[in-house]
Amino acid sequence: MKTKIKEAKAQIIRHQRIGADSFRLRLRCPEIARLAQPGQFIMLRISEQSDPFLRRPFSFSRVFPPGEKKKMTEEDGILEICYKVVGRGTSLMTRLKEGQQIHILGPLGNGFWAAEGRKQAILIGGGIGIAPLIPWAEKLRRGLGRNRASRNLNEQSAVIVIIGGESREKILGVKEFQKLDMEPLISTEDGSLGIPGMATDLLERELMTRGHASIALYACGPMPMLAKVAQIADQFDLPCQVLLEARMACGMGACLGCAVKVREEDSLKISQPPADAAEEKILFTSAFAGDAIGASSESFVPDVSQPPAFRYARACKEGPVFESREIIWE
Amino acid sequence: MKTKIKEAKAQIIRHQRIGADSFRLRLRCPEIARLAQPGQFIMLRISEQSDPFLRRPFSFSRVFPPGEKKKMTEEDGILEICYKVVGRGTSLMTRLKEGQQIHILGPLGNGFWAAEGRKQAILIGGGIGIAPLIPWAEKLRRGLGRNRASRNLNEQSAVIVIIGGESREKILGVKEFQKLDMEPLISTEDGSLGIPGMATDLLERELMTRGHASIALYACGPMPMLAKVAQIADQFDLPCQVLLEARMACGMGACLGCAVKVREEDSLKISQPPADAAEEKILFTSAFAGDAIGASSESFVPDVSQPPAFRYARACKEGPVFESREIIWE
Amino acid sequence: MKSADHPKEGPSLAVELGALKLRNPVIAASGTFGYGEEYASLIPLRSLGGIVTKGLSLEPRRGNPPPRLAETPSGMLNAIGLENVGLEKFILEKWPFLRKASCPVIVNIFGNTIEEYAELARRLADVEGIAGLEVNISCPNLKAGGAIFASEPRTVHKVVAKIRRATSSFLMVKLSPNVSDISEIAQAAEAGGADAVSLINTLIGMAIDLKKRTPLLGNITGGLSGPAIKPVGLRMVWQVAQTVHIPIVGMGGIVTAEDALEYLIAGATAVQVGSAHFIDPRAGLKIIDGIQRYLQANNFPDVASLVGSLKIKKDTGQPT
Amino acid sequence: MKSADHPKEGPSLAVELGALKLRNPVIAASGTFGYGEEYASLIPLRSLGGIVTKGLSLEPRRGNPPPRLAETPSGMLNAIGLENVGLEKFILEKWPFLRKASCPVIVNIFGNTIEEYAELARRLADVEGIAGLEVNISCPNLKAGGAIFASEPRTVHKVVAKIRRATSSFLMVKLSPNVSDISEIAQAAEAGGADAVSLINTLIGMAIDLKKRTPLLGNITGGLSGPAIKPVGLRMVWQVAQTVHIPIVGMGGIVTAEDALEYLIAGATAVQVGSAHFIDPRAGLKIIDGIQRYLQANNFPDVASLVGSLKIKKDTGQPT
Ligand SMILES: Cc1cc2nc3c(=O)[nH]c(=O)nc-3n(C[C@H](O)[C@H](O)[C@H](O)COP(=O)(O)OP(=O)(O)OC[C@H]3O[C@@H](n4cnc5c(N)ncnc54)[C@H](O)[C@@H]3O)c2cc1C
Ligand SMILES: Cc1cc2nc3c(=O)[nH]c(=O)nc-3n(C[C@H](O)[C@H](O)[C@H](O)COP(=O)(O)OP(=O)(O)OC[C@H]3O[C@@H](n4cnc5c(N)ncnc54)[C@H](O)[C@@H]3O)c2cc1C
Ligand SMILES: Cc1cc2nc3c(=O)[nH]c(=O)nc-3n(C[C@H](O)[C@H](O)[C@H](O)COP(=O)(O)O)c2cc1C
Ligand SMILES: Cc1cc2nc3c(=O)[nH]c(=O)nc-3n(C[C@H](O)[C@H](O)[C@H](O)COP(=O)(O)O)c2cc1C
Ligand code: FES
Ligand code: FES
Repeated sequence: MKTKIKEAKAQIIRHQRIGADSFRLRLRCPEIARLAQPGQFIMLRISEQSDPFLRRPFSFSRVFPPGEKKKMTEEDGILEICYKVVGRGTSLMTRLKEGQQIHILGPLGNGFWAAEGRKQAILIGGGIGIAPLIPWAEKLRRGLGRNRASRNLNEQSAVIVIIGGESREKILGVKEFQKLDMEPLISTEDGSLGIPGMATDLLERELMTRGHASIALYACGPMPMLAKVAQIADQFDLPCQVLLEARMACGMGACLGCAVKVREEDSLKISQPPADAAEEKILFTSAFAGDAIGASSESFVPDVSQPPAFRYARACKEGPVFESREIIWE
Repeated sequence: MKTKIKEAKAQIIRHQRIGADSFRLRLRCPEIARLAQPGQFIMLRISEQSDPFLRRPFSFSRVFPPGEKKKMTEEDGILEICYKVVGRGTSLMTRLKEGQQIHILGPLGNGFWAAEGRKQAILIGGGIGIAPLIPWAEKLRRGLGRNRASRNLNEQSAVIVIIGGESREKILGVKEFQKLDMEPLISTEDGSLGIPGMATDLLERELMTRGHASIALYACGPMPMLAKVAQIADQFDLPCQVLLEARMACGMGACLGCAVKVREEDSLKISQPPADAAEEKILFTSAFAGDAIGASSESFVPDVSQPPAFRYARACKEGPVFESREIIWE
Repeated sequence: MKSADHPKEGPSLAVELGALKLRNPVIAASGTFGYGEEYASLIPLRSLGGIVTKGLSLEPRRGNPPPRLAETPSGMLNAIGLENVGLEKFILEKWPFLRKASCPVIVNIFGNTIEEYAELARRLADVEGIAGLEVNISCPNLKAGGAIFASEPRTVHKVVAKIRRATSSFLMVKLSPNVSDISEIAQAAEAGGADAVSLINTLIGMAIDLKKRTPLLGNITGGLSGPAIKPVGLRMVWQVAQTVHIPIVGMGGIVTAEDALEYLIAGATAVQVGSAHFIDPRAGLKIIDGIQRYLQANNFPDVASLVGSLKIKKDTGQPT
Repeated sequence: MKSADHPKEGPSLAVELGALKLRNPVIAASGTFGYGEEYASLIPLRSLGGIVTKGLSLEPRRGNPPPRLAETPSGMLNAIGLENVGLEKFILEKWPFLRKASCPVIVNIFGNTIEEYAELARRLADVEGIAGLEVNISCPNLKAGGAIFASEPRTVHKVVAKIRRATSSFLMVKLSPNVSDISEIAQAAEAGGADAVSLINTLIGMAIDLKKRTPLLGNITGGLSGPAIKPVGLRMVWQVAQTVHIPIVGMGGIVTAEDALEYLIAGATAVQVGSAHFIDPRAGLKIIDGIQRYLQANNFPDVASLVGSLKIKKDTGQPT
């Protein structure tokens, strides 16, 4: 899924609160919008000043064109992201004004792909993590041959959506899925909406109550949720894609900053001298001793007692969507 | 002229372009406005982010209350500054919106004072430097017993204002002085308004054509202009106050950053060992040699051949208004 | 202010730097808070954990030619050149006010020779009410000859030992970050008899005026301070905390309570707030309040139990 | 782009680093530009003065556990841990693309021992088309034992001399800023036979997660880069320019043409652009254009005449 990456100015068409601490940005940026796929993301430049310094990654929450049209329409130049205010950058983003221009880089990474031979999809999103699943639901729906205009779906929908969150105000995306004629299942930890409990409980219940031979899972949300989803996928032996978040600098595979620990058959080939070996030959250190905690705790001597072999993948380029079985969950 | 300093939020009442690259900010801030004097200034915080880091100093361009009223009125809580866009901070300031709140610190420093026994004042301002002279003109006018309501002044006004600038667009404040019934004399370097040439030429001409026994000068503008005004003041033996700009961090006398070289009878008392003396006793250096250019170039050995004795004054606290003769112009 | 005035209400903010007891761990840093009087009209000085005065030498110093300041990304350069009123005038004109500040006042000192340091320490020992000394061995603006002082463990040990003999006051040694190995310098100070170390002083930096093609500072180079240097200060404090047994006072780029908390968790018993005063004179007070709130929210009984509480995992690797 | 493609139109941007000739003085810094291919779809690589590849070791390296990045005021910390594909895979999989970049490609190398450095240099000498080597003696993430390497003039001299004997390629030594005296390190590199020095690598820094009370970086400490460190880099370049006779390549916090111009005026013959690529992939190109415009506006015939043009006044004191 090799894509062209563009750096472009985008105009803010609409900036809207969509939840207690969540917002939606609708941007006009034909260069990037025309290439965007569900699960891919952009890096957004917060400020023209040098602080905050880094761009911030956000997934597409809506992707145009939904169909494979020949001619670009006005709509096709538009993309959307949803963001939750969690820190300094996202706080500053709330001040962005409609009409303003911002710099974005994208589309980045690999999006979701249709799991081979699976007719049913369960999409499970926690909090703001539901955002990238909206365009994926839309694409799946079309991919599965359903007409966009057809209404009145029965419960046996080919796409099931599960939305979880702490409380009612943290449940996002319900309307968007309803517009796609999908009625999401909802769970909240405090029981203020839908079924009380975790989204993953709902997932297990769904899997238990239906034949799941042909199901694929697609998940996005907090790490503990994703780890749990991965575990459930293993248990039910289902293909499962997860969209992972990692701290990023470049967003395009150049800095190696967004490391994600993944299984690697090959990884025994990657060797590194043990940190305390061959002392007389060793010249380097950082400016102080006693800090060999990070790197040296990895074992580089092939060691069968310590499965699995691993390497670090770049979330921005090899992900952010991974097959859940690839990931080493810790 | 000891003043109380306040740190306060100020609301932007009006933000207005007043020239090609100059703006006026009208702020509501009763705590600071009620104490403000012409020639004093505020330190304005540009950003809540850490970049740009420092506050920026700006002189009051209007000061309330103009009279010594007993009761505070709405108007009394208001102050104004004018600024010219010169760098990063002032560029960012242009984005300030009416209604927004900003942090200011003030009133800072010593303002202008009425030169003893002088009935006539010539105010000379270059470019944005005219701004602090507006409230001073107003105060002088009142101090000289003129009724604010009286119109139709003759040319022999007790306050003469000279405004200089590169070109027509750089001439600021004309209307403000006219509102005070003063008709400023104008010079532009390119001749696009008023008399072609430098403001200081105009000053010399004025001084040549009138008896100047009772004149005091008050000046603000670029350093070369101020140096020239100081020289003219010497030549005509007139008292002269100049408002000096220096880079500032604290604005309140604490950091010693805003040093201005001034004459000091006492300064031979301040001694410093010559940088290369007593080598065996000397332990310190910055991390590299060969950089003894700064400090060591000052002579600390009393040396009569090198007049005048000097010390560094803090522009923010001992100034920014100085008697021009105090300053060592270099 | 409430929290600072009534520490009884919540977790205790009191800390001890050896024998020196502070109401709270937030101290105003040398050179950024003048002689206290400048800020007294804006904030109640007694709310602070302490004040460190502008670097003091035996004789008055004029300081460097202007410009002395330059702004840099998230920070600033200064090249004041240790201008100060000199010992005599300090005692006569500055000390009477500071004495009444009702918060511990630490006097920052520097000399051109080891003897000058000792002399300063001796003479200040006679001044009543001084809470202690901070010995600046690290000012980047001070230049006087050949050897590099602040980066030589041996000379650091020597000067500290000499001062130690000259005074029984609380003795804190302020370290320069412009060194290859901060730990060995801190150890030298400890071995010399320091009661505490404070770090970091400014990093040596420079800026250029592109229009004139001259240095922006009259002194060419200057000391970098402000948020830009926080990661370096924090790293050095953590590093020194692994090697010395005396209390550490951390500083460098502290603007918010969060910044201060990072330093405490890394191992600083107290912190100093410097350049932040320039952008917010109330920075110190806000930091005190913020620390109080953090302790409360995280159920710490006192600030001391937070100090050095950084958890280091053996393998911190995680998928994201 | 115009200016970069048609240098004839205005002042010449060409510079020489000893025998290595560059179209213009703007080079992409190691570790921030991958192996070139990542940025190739966004900018014409041939417009750059050069590219330095990610640090290369004999064997592939996995790098440090995540998190590897943290944002800091006007900068960032990284603790990649020198992850790289290793020499073999570099030559097989990365070099074919880079060779066609039609701009000089400098290979950044590091080893765990002097022998590894020499071995790398030797084996890269056989690879056709490599413009030169940049020897990283300064990565703060590399840890392997006792002695402090990058801050010891003697060991620096030794490793450089050994590499010098192993290759006749253009040899640039990249210096660490985490040292007491950068000048003596630069001199050691020069004496060892370096054709140029490049500086600065990252400052060692740290950041703490207040919620978890753990280091933000998997490796605890990391390298600070970005605008925050510009004053330090500029100071060190100026300082080194006073002491060595080989060309200097300056870096640290360069984001705009103004930043680059400061470095050139301070004495750098060329500059490297690092973290700026993360916030603007076109940063390098914009800087080239900006330098061109500055030269034109200030009537410089070429960039070489700007290099080291800093004017130092004997007495820079002025009233304001
Ligand atoms: C591929 C990808 C897609 C994402 N999509 C979305 C989305 O659609 N909506 C949404 O709300 N959030 C999304 N995130 C998370 C989002 O990037 C962070 O919430 C955001 O960067 C936080 O910035 P901040 O300045 O507010 O937080 P701060 O904590 O102040 O940020 C400091 C630094 O840490 C990084 N950081 C902090 N939290 C995260 C995180 N969870 N993931 C990655 N980097 C982080 C920041 O980017 C920044 O570099 C996505 C992350 C990734 C990697
Ligand atoms: C007492 C005083 C009163 C002033 N009154 C006014 C006024 O009424 N209107 C007005 O337009 N300007 C005034 N100035 C100048 C004004 O402070 C500067 O133009 C402004 O700080 C430039 O900021 P910048 O970020 O745009 O420039 P930058 O060059 O980006 O600023 C970088 C740093 O240098 C400082 N600096 C740059 N130029 C000056 C300067 N000329 N004087 C002092 N510091 C400077 C900045 O404050 C900042 O710290 C005054 C200065 C002083 C000292
Ligand atoms: C303007 C200024 C003057 C300073 N003067 C001194 C001084 O006289 N003695 C000293 O030990 N440190 C001095 N410092 C260093 C500070 O005390 C502090 O170590 C440094 O600024 C880092 O902290 P910060 O980032 O919070 O400012 C000065 C700093 C500044 C900004
Ligand atoms: C993510 C990252 C990875 C880096 N990797 C290397 C490296 O492998 N080898 C090296 O010599 N320098 C490396 N550096 C240092 C840069 O080349 C450069 O010296 C430093 O970042 C300062 O420049 P800047 O402020 O422009 O980024 C790396 C820097 C960053 C930010
Ligand atoms: S963010 Fe740079 S490689 Fe992924
Ligand atoms: S600006 Fe700090 S003393 Fe004047």
